Amino acid sequence: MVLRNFPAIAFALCLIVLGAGSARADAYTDALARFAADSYSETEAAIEGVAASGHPLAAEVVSALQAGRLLVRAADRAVFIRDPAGGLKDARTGEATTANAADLKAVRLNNRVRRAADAAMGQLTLRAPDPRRRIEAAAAVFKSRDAGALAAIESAIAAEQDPGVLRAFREARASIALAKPDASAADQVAAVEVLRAKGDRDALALLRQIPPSAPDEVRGLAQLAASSIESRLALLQRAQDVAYGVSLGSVLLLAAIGLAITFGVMGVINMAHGEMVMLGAYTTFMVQEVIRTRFPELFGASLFIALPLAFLVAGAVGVLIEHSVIRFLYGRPLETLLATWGISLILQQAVRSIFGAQNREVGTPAWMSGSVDLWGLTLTWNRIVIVLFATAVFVALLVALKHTSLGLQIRAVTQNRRMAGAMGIRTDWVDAMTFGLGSGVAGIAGVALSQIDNVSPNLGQGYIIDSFLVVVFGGVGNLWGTLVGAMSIGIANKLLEPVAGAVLGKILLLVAVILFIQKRPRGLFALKGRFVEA
Amino acid sequence: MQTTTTPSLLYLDAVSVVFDGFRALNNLSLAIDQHEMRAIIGPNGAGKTTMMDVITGKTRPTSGQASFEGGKYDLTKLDEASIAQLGIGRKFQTPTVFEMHTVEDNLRLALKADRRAVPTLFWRESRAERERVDSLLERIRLKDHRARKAAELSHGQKQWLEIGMLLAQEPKLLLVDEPAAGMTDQETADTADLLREIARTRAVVVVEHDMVFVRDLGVKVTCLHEGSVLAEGPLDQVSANERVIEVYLGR
Amino acid sequence: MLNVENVTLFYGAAQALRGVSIEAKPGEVTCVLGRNGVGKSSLMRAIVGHRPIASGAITFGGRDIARMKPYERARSGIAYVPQGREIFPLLTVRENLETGFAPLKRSERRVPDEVFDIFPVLKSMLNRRGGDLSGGQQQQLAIGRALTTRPKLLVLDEPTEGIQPSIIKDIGRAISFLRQRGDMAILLVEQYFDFARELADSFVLMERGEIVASGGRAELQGDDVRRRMAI
Amino acid sequence: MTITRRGAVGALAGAAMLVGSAGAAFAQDTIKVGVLHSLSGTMAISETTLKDTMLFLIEEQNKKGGLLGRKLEAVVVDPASNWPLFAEKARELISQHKVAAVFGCWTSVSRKSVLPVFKELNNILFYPVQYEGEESERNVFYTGAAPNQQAIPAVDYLAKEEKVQRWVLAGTDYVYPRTTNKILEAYLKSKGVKDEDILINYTPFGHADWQTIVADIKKFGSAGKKTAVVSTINGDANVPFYKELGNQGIKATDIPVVAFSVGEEELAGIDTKPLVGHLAAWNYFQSIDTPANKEFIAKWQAFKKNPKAVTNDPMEAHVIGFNMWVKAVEKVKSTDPDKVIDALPGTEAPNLTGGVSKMLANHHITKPVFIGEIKDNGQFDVVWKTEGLVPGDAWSKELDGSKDLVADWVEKKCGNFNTKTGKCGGA
Amino acid sequence: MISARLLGRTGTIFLAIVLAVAVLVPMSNLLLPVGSPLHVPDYMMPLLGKYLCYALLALSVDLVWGYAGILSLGHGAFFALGGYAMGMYLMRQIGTRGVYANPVLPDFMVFLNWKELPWYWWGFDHFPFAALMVLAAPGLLAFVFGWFAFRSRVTGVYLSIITQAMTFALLLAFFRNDMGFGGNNGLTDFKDILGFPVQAQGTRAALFALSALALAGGFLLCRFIVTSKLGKVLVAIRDAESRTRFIGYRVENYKLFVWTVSAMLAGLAGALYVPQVGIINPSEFAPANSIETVIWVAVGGRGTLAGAALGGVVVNAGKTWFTGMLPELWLFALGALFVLVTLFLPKGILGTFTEWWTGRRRPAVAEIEDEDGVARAIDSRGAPVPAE
Repeated sequence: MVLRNFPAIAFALCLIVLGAGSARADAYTDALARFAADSYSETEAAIEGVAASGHPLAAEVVSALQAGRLLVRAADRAVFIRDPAGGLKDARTGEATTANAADLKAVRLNNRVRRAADAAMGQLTLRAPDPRRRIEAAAAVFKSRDAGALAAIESAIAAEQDPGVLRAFREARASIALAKPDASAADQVAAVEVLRAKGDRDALALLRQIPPSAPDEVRGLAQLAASSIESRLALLQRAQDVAYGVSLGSVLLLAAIGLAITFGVMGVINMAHGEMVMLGAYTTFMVQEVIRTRFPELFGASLFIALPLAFLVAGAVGVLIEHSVIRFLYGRPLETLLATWGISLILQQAVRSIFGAQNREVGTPAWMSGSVDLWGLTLTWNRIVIVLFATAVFVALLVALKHTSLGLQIRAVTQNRRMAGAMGIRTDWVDAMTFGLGSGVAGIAGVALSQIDNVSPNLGQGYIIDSFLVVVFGGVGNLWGTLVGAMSIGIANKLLEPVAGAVLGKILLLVAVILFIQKRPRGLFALKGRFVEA
Repeated sequence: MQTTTTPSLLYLDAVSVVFDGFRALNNLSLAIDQHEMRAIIGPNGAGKTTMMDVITGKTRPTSGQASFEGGKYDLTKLDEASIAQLGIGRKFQTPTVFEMHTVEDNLRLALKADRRAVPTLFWRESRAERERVDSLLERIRLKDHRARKAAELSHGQKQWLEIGMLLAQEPKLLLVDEPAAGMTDQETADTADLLREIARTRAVVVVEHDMVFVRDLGVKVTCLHEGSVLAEGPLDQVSANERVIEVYLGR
Repeated sequence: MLNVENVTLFYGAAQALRGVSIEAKPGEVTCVLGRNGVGKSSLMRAIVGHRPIASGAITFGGRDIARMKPYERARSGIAYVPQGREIFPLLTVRENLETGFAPLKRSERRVPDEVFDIFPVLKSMLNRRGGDLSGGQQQQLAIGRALTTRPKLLVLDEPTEGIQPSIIKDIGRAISFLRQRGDMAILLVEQYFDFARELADSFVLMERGEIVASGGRAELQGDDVRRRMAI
Repeated sequence: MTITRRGAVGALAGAAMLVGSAGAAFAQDTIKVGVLHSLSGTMAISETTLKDTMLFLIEEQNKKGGLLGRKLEAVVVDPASNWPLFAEKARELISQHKVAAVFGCWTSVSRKSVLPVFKELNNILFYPVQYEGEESERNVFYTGAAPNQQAIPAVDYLAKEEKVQRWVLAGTDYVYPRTTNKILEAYLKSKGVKDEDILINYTPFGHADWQTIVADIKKFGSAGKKTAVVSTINGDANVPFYKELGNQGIKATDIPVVAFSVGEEELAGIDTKPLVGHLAAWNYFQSIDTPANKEFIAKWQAFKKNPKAVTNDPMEAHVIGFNMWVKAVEKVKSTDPDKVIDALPGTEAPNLTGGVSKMLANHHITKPVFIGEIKDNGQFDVVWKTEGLVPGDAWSKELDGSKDLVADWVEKKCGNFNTKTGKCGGA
Repeated sequence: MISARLLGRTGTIFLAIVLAVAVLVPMSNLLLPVGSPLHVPDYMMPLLGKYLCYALLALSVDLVWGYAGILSLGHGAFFALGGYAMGMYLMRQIGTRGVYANPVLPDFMVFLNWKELPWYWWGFDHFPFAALMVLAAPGLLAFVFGWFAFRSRVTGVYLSIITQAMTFALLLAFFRNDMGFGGNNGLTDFKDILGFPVQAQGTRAALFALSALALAGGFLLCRFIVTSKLGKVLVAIRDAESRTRFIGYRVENYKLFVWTVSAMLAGLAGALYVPQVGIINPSEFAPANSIETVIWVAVGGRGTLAGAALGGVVVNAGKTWFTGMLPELWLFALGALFVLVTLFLPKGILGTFTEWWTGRRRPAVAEIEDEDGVARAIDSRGAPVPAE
């Protein structure tokens, strides 16, 4: 018994011997030991202790914990840090050491622990050399509203030069001041002002939650600030709806634009269009699989590699379909509906047989992840990229059709196949290329859609109805119509959704499109003027 | 023109039609009397077909008036079916008959009768109607082809069938667009005879390029250009017109 | 240049051509006359490849083209101005002309100046849509479009049908200009006898899918042919 | 030594061949087991794995010598995610193929569609998916979780461990989310949560554009109180939902999402790094470290010839259900449905997480409840579990319509016995 | 009055088969012993009944598509509405036998805490009212939809796509639990129809016979319409719509008439379908279902009525067989069937057969129709109307 407790006793003795001078170091080691308890509350306490100790290793310990690299040895409650390269060091001393990997267990995390770790990191990195880290730290403190961090913030503010970081620090201080019952009225008034300037939803939440104990003056000011933020946010909400609408519109545009060619230009009611999109998405998956196993460093470029491949794969399948089935059906558009429906069943089942029915993981490269904050508007990078990409595809297609000789030949063939042949245009080749182009474009749409949707054999089915609706709404045979159609449907949908809900909004939109077609029976951009029927 | 005193059958007053900024008809005025036959000539794009579209209700004029039977009916307010039921029949430039129907069914469908859906559903052919179909078949010389599908007829036969369908409607006014197109000289002459015969009992407006044919008809001629009337009168007078020679006939 | 020998052609069970033979030579206008429905257009379709022939031979510049696809024939130098013009309605005049680039080498891809010399009206309308032109202008465009391919044989199917008299005259002038240039064979299908009479160097007259008369310019001047076309 | 061993191997192989040919000879005399899972259409994503699970279980059982001395034979049909076709195929399995029991269905509507068929033709259905409860039928055995075995423990965990005060109940608009949310709403209110602190949101099937809803959640969550999302979003719609969550930067530390329909299979289609810390409540996780589970996973991956093949909760439900059925059949030495139905309640079968599940009189089973946090490798880290096993309730105690109902097929022979009126047959 | 002209030869054969089936199949099921080779097993009855309902649906699609040139990609909506009307009646017949034993409210309303029956459920406990609604609900929807669409001259692919939008909107609407139609689960667990238990073999036989009679009746009605002068006007509209107007026919009225009749036939098919399959749920509104219906018609032979019905039976029987025999591969087989029929039997099974049968005597002169006639019905390029 005694022997077993020996290390602890020795440890205690040490503490006494070392005395008050090393009290902080003792608090640190004390706190460290609590990590070994394998209990979330103990871990939380350990984090707080480590952070409060001010020990030079504190930040490293907490960040290792966040990354799952903080290990404990249950036998002697020793704590180790594994650096990203795999080396071990003793958390107490920071010295490199070795231990039997089998004895070590990573300290477990849950959300509560993560939050504590975030807050602690905030305090610990207020003085970090990298200004971005300091802003993150300030944000963490802002969120935690931990009065204990006030002193640290104050001294950080005094030392700070960077105006951006300074603002973040002041906001953090304001959040603490408002939450603290014993803060002075002057501090709180200043805090309200800072938050009013911050002007976002977090600030609003803080202003709303001013405790009733606060002086009336502060409460009144906070009320005013809150309502000014609210009206700003309401405006922002509309902007956000429109932005989301544009983003949804871009998705619709991407999904529909290939159809605008195979259906709009060629007149093939291509029910297998969605499957072309699906093929593009699966190509992305395959590319990423190869990259993951062979060239992990290329992951960021995976989509760029996938784009041409998806175009080729879907385009080649399109050419194959055209050559084996569709070319026998020109002039019989209804029958293309039948045949392409059959083809879509076959393609779906083929993909299901090869890749399985389950979703496949398509990763998002780092440069497409996360979001950007524009005047309080949160726009996710993948959506922004998709909007840009859709625009690029649209422009490229427009140019290809308007200003290349293939484009001219495509238009000639679709307007009058026989005459085009008599002009020396290789109609069968142009047909195959046109269908291939439409399919290929659907394929690259699949690359983009793999970033926001399931990659499963059913992927295409989800887009086919919307795609036809967009093309028809915009006016068959007109790329601009497809663009405007996609955008109007996207934006209308997103403006309706907050009012009516997702389901009812969509129903209303469909009814609106039906009614609209009554007004313009040939779509938004119906071809007008004097034509001689080709 | 003194249209106010003698009520004309068809009266177009300052009709304009604008498509996308393009003026297909420009302040066109025209009056056709009862039992009158009129030939309309003019270069392509002069607005001949658009004029027919306005009369038959296919196109709504941007401005101007179109009335029928001395102002009794405002054609700009009626749809194609009502106008047809008033008694205006139209023959298209390219013959449009119901190709999947037999020749006699084509005529049967065109026969003047109750056009409402339910009576049509329960319609049974009466003796008078059968006789009328027979006499029409005789007149358009398709008696031997009565049971054939219209699709199997030759171009000229289709033209005649279409005229037969017009007659079956018993219209007060016939609009005939290039009846001689694609016909031989003999057929052209026969067609002119047929139209003259028809014009004894009703008004006929003929659009035609074939000057021989127009001469054969021997009626008043209106030359259209850029959507309005360029010249009007007997053929000799019109074909002597400087402007007509310049824009249409050529030197 | 073009030799059509003993060609027969069917639509389903109906025979449209019965052993038709004609010939077209450079610098000459060969006229195919006949009433409606006697097989003139079928003959043209057989030549440009829109209908397969059942028997007989079609050679062009010594090559057998009877089994070629329409675009291959166009690439070997046959240009077609079809009945009804068949302009691409949604393409601009310029684009309509440029569809004729398909058989050409990259370096030759431009519209020959003579097109605009013959039909100056096209030059002023380059950016108008083909469908917006009047029928006469479309006919001129159709001929210009055919000339863009630098053909050795120009096949014109009833270029006067439905065209106002002033433009018929323009077209007639254009055809004689091309004939005088001498490097092109011209095959003209007509029902408009007076027009044909002025232009033809030789003619064939068709009835019920057969050639019933043929001859040179002189034979065409008599009343015989006109009478046969009228019956 | 080596020689004998070789001989042994040879003899074994010979024996195996003999057994094999005997199997062929007695092919008529197999026990047929129906597998009624969609292999095409929208539900194929979830259900094909269960079809494979059944094939695997039957193969394993046959390796052990089959059942009652006979081989088991799987009869697989494809109801193609088409609900009337489920009924048609169920009828085909029972009437034409004379199966002894059927393992199948995923959605409630498919179960509802086949119910009359099972009642009419008196056969047995094992239903392996968590569902809304409010049902207990004589011919159906529910091996998935009832709401009290999944939803309520999850909410308890969030309230206690994460101090959540504000709740978003987001679901697909169909019966399971509706009912679950109704139960949760009643439960939360009974715990003092105010109306304005609950946001309920429904979306259509296959909803793909989550921008607005995720933004709304963010907005709702920024009111100062700790907020969590309880997600009953179904199937495919989860992938775009989680992608949007990740991209809009909603971290589990800010607004945790606990899902009842997201398991290892669904996560296999998503990059989980941005989702670490979000939660799921299930009765089984692949990451649970027990010998039984390890063995099962190894065999399963060998069967699938895919070392990455994942396992999930409904699969475990089939494992338990199948083993219970085998035991019941062995007990009564017959596959006669009536006998098996009577024998099943009380039957116990070990689950894969170290406990022993028991079929209850209400045809639901006892299960442990786990809360798992999503890890960056697509697996779950169990952060909480119930003490012991929770018995499944057929009828929710939180709902007015059903609080007085109990199901008891042993004593009362009734699926909806009203304890108030003492009568069988509902409220 | 059934004259030879009304039926035609194919029609006579078809009607004879349907009527024979109506009598013989139930008899063989009820009267012959189970072991007999001619015995129709119990499980086949609802299956065959389902095919007949699909055949009637296909017939209704062929009436508008084959004869009036209106390609509906939303006929499933009418079918489902008829089905729901019947389903509502059947739900109300459950009475206190539901799990919550509520005498008025169906189970799904009880557990979603509905307190009283919504107004649109009133009257459905009476069979005559429900029977009326079976025809009236789809008829009314078709009338309103058609009145707008045909008056505005929405044609071709534009019309097809808005019919698809219509059924899709209804799909979403019926999914909503707040609509009061049982949401995704739909209506199920039926007990009685007109006092007879739906699961009883006798009821099944009666339902089967009724379905066959409905198919026969629907066929006669369609034949009556298409052989009348109105039918000729429809074909005229299909082939040359504007010509028909210039002759004085108000095209929209004709289309509206046949469209509404067709929707009511589809509704009737749905109503007979529901008690036989035992469930009606929103997935019946899925656009894919409507597209498939069009495919049945095409496979059987567009514009042949009997062929359309045949297509409905053949494709669905194939589906049943494939999903059982080749559960993992059946989509390949079905997909290939559609492609092959399109390529090699462009006029469908019956169309090709009759062509072959009559073709031996009379050479086909169908060249023209090939390029213009069929294609005109759906003007997919949106070819502009010549204005001058």
